[in-house]
Amino acid sequence: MSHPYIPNSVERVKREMLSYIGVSSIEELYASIPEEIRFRGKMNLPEPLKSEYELYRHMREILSRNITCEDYLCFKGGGTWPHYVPAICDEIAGRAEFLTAYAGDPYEDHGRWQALFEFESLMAELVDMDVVTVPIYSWGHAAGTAMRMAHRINGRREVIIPRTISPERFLVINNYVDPALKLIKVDYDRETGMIDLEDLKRKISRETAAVYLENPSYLGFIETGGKEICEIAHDSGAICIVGVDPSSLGVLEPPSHYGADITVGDLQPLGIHMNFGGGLGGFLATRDEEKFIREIPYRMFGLAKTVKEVEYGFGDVLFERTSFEKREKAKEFVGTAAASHGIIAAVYLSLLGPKGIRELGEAILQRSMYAMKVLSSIDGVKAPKFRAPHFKEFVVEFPERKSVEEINKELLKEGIFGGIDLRKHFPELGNSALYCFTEVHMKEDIDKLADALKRILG
Amino acid sequence: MSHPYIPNSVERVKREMLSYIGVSSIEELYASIPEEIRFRGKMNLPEPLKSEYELYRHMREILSRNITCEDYLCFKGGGTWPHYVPAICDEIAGRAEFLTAYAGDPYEDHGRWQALFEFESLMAELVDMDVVTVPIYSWGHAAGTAMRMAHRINGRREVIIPRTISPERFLVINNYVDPALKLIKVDYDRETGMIDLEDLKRKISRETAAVYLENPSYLGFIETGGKEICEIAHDSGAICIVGVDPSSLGVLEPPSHYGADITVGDLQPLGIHMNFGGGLGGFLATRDEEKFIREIPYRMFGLAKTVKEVEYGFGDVLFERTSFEKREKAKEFVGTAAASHGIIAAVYLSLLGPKGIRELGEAILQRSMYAMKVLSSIDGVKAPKFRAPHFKEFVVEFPERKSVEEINKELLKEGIFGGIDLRKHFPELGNSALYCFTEVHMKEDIDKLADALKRILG
Amino acid sequence: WEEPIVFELSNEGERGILIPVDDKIKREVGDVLSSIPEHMRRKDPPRLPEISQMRVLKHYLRLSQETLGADLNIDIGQGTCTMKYSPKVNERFVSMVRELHPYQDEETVQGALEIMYKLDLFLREISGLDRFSFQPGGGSQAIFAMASIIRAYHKKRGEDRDEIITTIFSHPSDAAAPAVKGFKVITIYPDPETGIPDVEALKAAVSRRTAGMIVANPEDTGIFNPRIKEFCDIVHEAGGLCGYDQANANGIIGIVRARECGFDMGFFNLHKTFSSPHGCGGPAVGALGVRKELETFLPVPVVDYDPARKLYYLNYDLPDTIGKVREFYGVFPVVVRAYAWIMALGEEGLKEVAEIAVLNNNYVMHRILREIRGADISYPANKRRIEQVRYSLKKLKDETGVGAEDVIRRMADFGFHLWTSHHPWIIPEPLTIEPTESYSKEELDEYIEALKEVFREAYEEPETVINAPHRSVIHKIEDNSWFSDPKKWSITWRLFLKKHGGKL
Amino acid sequence: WEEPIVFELSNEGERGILIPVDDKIKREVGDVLSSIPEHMRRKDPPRLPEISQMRVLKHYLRLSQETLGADLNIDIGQGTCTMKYSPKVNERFVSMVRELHPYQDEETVQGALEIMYKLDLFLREISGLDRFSFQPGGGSQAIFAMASIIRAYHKKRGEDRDEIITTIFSHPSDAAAPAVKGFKVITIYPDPETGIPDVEALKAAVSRRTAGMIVANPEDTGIFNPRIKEFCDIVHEAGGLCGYDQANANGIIGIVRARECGFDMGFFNLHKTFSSPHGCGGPAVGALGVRKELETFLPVPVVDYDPARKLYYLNYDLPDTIGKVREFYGVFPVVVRAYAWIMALGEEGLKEVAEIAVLNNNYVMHRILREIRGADISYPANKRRIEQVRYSLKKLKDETGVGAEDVIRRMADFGFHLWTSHHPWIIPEPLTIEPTESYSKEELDEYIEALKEVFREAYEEPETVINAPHRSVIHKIEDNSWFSDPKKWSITWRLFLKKHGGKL
Repeated sequence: MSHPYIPNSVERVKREMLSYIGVSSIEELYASIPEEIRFRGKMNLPEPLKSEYELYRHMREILSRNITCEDYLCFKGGGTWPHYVPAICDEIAGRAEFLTAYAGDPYEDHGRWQALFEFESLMAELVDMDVVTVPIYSWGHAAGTAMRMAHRINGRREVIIPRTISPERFLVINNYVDPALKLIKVDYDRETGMIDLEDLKRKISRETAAVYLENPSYLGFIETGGKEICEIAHDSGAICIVGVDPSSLGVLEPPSHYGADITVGDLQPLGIHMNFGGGLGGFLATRDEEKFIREIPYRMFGLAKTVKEVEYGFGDVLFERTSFEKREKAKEFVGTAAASHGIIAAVYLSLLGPKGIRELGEAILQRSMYAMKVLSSIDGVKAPKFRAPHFKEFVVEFPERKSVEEINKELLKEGIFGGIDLRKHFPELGNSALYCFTEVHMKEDIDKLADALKRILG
Repeated sequence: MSHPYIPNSVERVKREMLSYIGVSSIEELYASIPEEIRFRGKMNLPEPLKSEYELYRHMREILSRNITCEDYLCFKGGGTWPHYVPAICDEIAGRAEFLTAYAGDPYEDHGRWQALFEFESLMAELVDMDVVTVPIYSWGHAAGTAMRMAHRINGRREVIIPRTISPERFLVINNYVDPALKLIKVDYDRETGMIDLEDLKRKISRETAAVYLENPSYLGFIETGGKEICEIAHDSGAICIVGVDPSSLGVLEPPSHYGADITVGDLQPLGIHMNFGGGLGGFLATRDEEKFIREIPYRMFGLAKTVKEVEYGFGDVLFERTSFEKREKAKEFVGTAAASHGIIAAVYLSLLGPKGIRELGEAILQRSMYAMKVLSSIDGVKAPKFRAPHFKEFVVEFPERKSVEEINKELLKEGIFGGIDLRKHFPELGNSALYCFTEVHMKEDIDKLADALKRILG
Repeated sequence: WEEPIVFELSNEGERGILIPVDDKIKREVGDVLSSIPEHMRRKDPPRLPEISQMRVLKHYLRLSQETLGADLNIDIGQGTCTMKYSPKVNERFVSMVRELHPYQDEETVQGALEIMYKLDLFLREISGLDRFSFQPGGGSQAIFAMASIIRAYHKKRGEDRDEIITTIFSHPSDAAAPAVKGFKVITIYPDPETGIPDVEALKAAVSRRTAGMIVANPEDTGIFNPRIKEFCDIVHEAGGLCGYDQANANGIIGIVRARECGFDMGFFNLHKTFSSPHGCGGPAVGALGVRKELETFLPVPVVDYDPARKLYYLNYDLPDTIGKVREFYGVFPVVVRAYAWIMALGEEGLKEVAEIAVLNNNYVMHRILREIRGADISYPANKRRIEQVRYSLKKLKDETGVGAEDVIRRMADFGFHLWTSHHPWIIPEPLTIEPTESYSKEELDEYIEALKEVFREAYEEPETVINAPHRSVIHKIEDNSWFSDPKKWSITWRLFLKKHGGKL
Repeated sequence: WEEPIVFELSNEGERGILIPVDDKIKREVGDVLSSIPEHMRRKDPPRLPEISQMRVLKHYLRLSQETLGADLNIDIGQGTCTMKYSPKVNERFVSMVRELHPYQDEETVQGALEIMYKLDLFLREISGLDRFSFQPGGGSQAIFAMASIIRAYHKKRGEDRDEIITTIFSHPSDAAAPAVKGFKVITIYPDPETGIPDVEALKAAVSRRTAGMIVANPEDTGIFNPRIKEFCDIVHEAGGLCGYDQANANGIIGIVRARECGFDMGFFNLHKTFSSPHGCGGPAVGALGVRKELETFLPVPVVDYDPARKLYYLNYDLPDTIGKVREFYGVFPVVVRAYAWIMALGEEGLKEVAEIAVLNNNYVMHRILREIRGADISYPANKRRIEQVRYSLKKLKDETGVGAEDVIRRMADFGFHLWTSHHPWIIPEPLTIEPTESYSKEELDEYIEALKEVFREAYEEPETVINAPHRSVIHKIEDNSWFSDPKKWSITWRLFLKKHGGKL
């Protein structure tokens, strides 16, 4: 019986085609594969669920073993954050045309080019820089590229990064810049979480290719010393790279305003579902300065005119930088990464507009500050741990009598995913967890968390 | 603040437009509405949930108070049946273009016309008749129309219908044909459920406009006497109308083969979700005979050629029949009914093809026969109640010690929606329920039902 | 795309989807076909096409791209029932109620029943009426339900009244549906100057035979009959009931209500004023409301709340019920969308909807009248219009030979839709434009500019318009005999093969 | 559509969506902005456009219609990585995992972990390798991960090897990603007759500096290197590791495996061979598999099953791990689709996929060679091709002046896609066609007919091809200075405004 996914599996058609080709069996078409390496065994795979209904039933059954963040309250962030995804983002992401397009040319896939050009342009406004690339895998990868760009520009081999960086992201960057660059961690102020400027000055040198900082930081505080840090970096000839959560940019200054040469970050907060951590999309922005642009490895879609007047066309700017053109001589490499997340982010930013993005920032600030208020009213709880302004996330320190792990287990029973346990990566912070509050948390949710914690700790 | 759904609610734009019109306020544009009937009060409506997230949260909360037929096992049919809806049916139904189109003309909405023409054409093959109309509200409405057509054709004022007709459908038909026609119920054989041919012969007369029967019947048995019934009808000059469940037509003869002049039925089994009973769509088919076609009140899309060679165009056949053209002089009336369900049914039939529709019929037969086997093995249970061939549904008679109502309450606790309680409408069938089995029920489901019933009755 | 008819894609042996076979069951029951008597078993399989899955998908996706939905288009040329924006988020809610069976135990559908109950409450506020049913599957069926209630009402009172009055610019079904219900229909024409239905004609029409009146207001011309209360009073005095066709209430929600106008019942098309999308022509809901006195006549069931059991339930206990007009309780997804839409807008939002719809309409009318030579409105002496305007291209036709249908076809070349059907053509060469509140000024301007261009062409190069479309999906259909000649009409593919051998 | 750039739709005051404000919270916390120090507070709002919801929707819907997805198109002209049919039902499954957070407790994501675990098992069968990671977000990142493993492997063994060997018809990233990892890249060219990588060149290339080899097979020419095992042996003998670029394994799944060929590791693009849709260029998964000996080098975490606790869990305990190449565990929706796709096909189905892909490709090749004047294949002496063919239009170019890029642009007029980028142009005027198993013979024929027509035009009316497209969404771009001149390039709308005053 012919399979619905394989039209030419119909026997009659197979025979017709074989006869056109002039061979008697498909086997003959594999004649270039020597018998010694041919796989003649049977792959041990489950019996197929050929009818769509059986497949659906099987998948529904297996997926019902998950509990989602719509079933439970989720206060986890740390690189993938719970946000509300507008229905129109899903609608556009799900359009068959966008979903199943690949590397179409500027003519027959004009829509895809325009959408990604608009992504670049909208992000450029958000970070207030002139150049944004087509999206890349993730924040970590984009940060790694920014550091390698710095290295290619100034030839130096060290990058200073904050000790408060996300452990996930650190591992990504660390592998990506190895062996070209060495990462040096700068310490933080135990009171405020901020980068220790004295330590920075100690560690910076003529070998420093770049200084990297994040705003808001992984631990949720706002690095208010951005300007000083960038100045220190620039003074010693280093490039300043800032990683940023774009959902903060309605209320926080974009890094370009305090000295960033390259801004990177993740698109996930901009209308992309968490997808078990699969919702990432890195962005990279810089100035319209050749020195920088020629070192960007990713694709950049640029506007152009066609032979017809008043018609926008699009194409690749400086395509010869890329590995498609230059193989190992290229600036790093480029391939399938996260284009559709870029289109979704474009839809999201178009929906929010300047007022929406500001309201989003305010809404997140309101939730976090309210959460600080009610959580810190619980006996023995310190929220936030750092004396600093925060955005979206902050460290909550619990009394030692119950470990974060135990607390989280008990929260789970109440239908709550508690904050991220920080003890493995930040033992110096004590019995602490990283809590995340966004526009999806209404007062009743935060009160429910506080009530549960009171019971658990009480 | 301007509302996202109302672009021109921006104050500045309002003023611009008012000034163009030359009035000073919107109020002035309502000058034709006299003050005495103006509503100056405040409608007592809830505070709006203006942000999409709050609306989403509210709706999710309220809808979480439902338990769906994916949560529980559903063995209810009776006019809306649980079937598997292929993903592609949802994909096409959800396409923004089809979802939000309305009454487009043959030029800019060519796709809609073609899809509905294809619906007509595919259904024509299924029922093996030459003419099918654009879909109408429901089976009941279509049946009512068929009877009125008969009345207009032969001028008679009575219709004979089976006593085993669905109570829902009966009420629809009854109101629809009133006052033009009188419905006369013909009795059924208590053993087999079939129409009592003797009673039919008694009741048929020169006043009989039409005889109406259903296959499979509401109670699930196959009316095997279709041919004789149609002959009796034709012999006395009446028109024979048969209502049919289209999912049976891969294995059952289409009514046109045993004498039906008009075939009607519901599209819901063809890829349309149950939607709490909102998944209906009536169809009406007949021969390519002017006498019949000119009496059809609904729209019929026909193929045509355009001025460009080899290009299909579409248009309304005999538009002047319709109420759009003729108002009260028309054949009944036509309006917004169930077009998108027609498109979905077209997709469904295109996916299944001749083999799929037959396999569907077989799969349903297999499930029902297996269910008969395991249910009738339970002490005191008679399944099926009627000695007759069945399709998809059959009457199960339970021992009197527990009422169907009690049984269903207990089944509910086990996550099962039991069969439809027949005691209100068919008291003569005793402690009986109408059970439905389709391709969505796998062996484990039917076994689960049987086990639960054993426990409940044991 | 030059997409073939689906039958042309057939390739023997291909499969689009497979049906779940349960082998364990199959082994248990054996050959099930033999359970069907030979003469009832289908012998020749239906000649459906055989197509692999991706190709089926592609076919219907391409047809969708050849369709202009309101989501893609500036759809204001539909008129009389222009679709407004249907918020995408509502589709999420709809997907949550797909797998509800209408006969589930009430405890398991409390969310669904609550939504029906509350939407009823909302519509009571919006209409001033006292109880709603969502059973009618569209406006025409709601009109039929009203006619049925009128019949049942008089029958119960033992009165034999068989005339229904309507106006010529009420929807065609306001005449057609009562006729089906056995009524004689009397149509009131408007004052030729003002376009307002003639009260004197009404007075002449009422009698002891008058069962009721069913009218729209504003009418399809966009004109609001200011003496509507007087109309209702006259009918009431004659002993009739008054039914309000509020299919399109978009210009007046929160501004004027059925109750204050004097109506006994009325209906709203939820797939219109309350934003459910139209799906190419349904399924839909004509939400039918009545005054308290008529509640017992509604189709069964209605949704009620039992405070004792804290349970919403289906109430079948309406002693005078007309029965049913459609199986079950209505097209529930449409009810869900309407509920969500009202919840998103609230009291002020609904009034804003009406006001902006009226503002947009008057803006468009004034632009067309000032800027487009050859276009005029119906009843030009009366410029007061609510949510839409029926225009007349009589002047254009007289001066250029280009008529409404030509303009319509040419607009397709600009990617716009203008609706053909406004029969009978009381207004010569009619076109109706209704902008609703959903379009921005820029979009209205864009539409008007296209219209302007077409009118310019009509004067300067009329052939361009008359032979349109030129760059739409297909070209002009000139041979209408395929729609009227029994020897030619091809309502199905099989008839096309039989009558034309599959050749155009 | 002549759809403007989104900024041009802006209209001050319009809103696309509103953000949930919780008034109760707002009252409690007051002015939150003041919590941010003045110098960190944003003063000028970002100049994003202000657009109402329906218009935003319409804008992106229209752009989608101006894009040809594989769902709409006969997409075989992509080549090297043609998208196959991605079953629509898989999108249902994806929608069920949207709201999972990667740090949820393992007990609450057992379904997700089970799918990852089982897909690992499936891919082991398909490749013969011993353990898979789904972390790489695409093929290039998987190559980078392989290069990272090669580096870590030699480092652990204390060897200082810094050369990676690849072939010219392996993917550009097979050269580029190792270079990023600090390797010197040595490229092997093929035998000029057969197109098969030259084993003598390889022998000459290996040395004590050889860290490894990363190659595709079949290569982008569609030619399978029959001596691949010998290649691996040579590299192994020199002390290097062998990495298999199986991004596109579509012609050989179930036919030949990494293990039997002698590879130590390899990767599959799930968004290709395993049918996840491409989404205009990701997100994606390059599923990375290694032999047992290299398992400890994989990026953390991998998924394991603990029979004692009956629990799937994330295992971070890989002592030699390269760390991570992407945050978290991979693009999970892609994993779900690949799992579902394999479940729908099973062992025989997968082999059928490969066989039909090869059959289709050879059919297309033979038709083109026999019927299209001016088209030839690369390395015409060797007609054995697996799943794709790189063609050469040298003859066409020489005879007519019409080159590959012209043909590509003209194909857009027929609604078809042919991909431009096959740099560097080792094969003159290259085009690559890969039909996959997803298209019917009729569709392949349709594509070939269009190609035939374009070639006919090239000979008879070359200007038509050279000036194409004529009826696609836009017209030809001739002025490429906007892509290379720093004074002109406009990578964002703001640069276009700055450099060109918003004028083309």
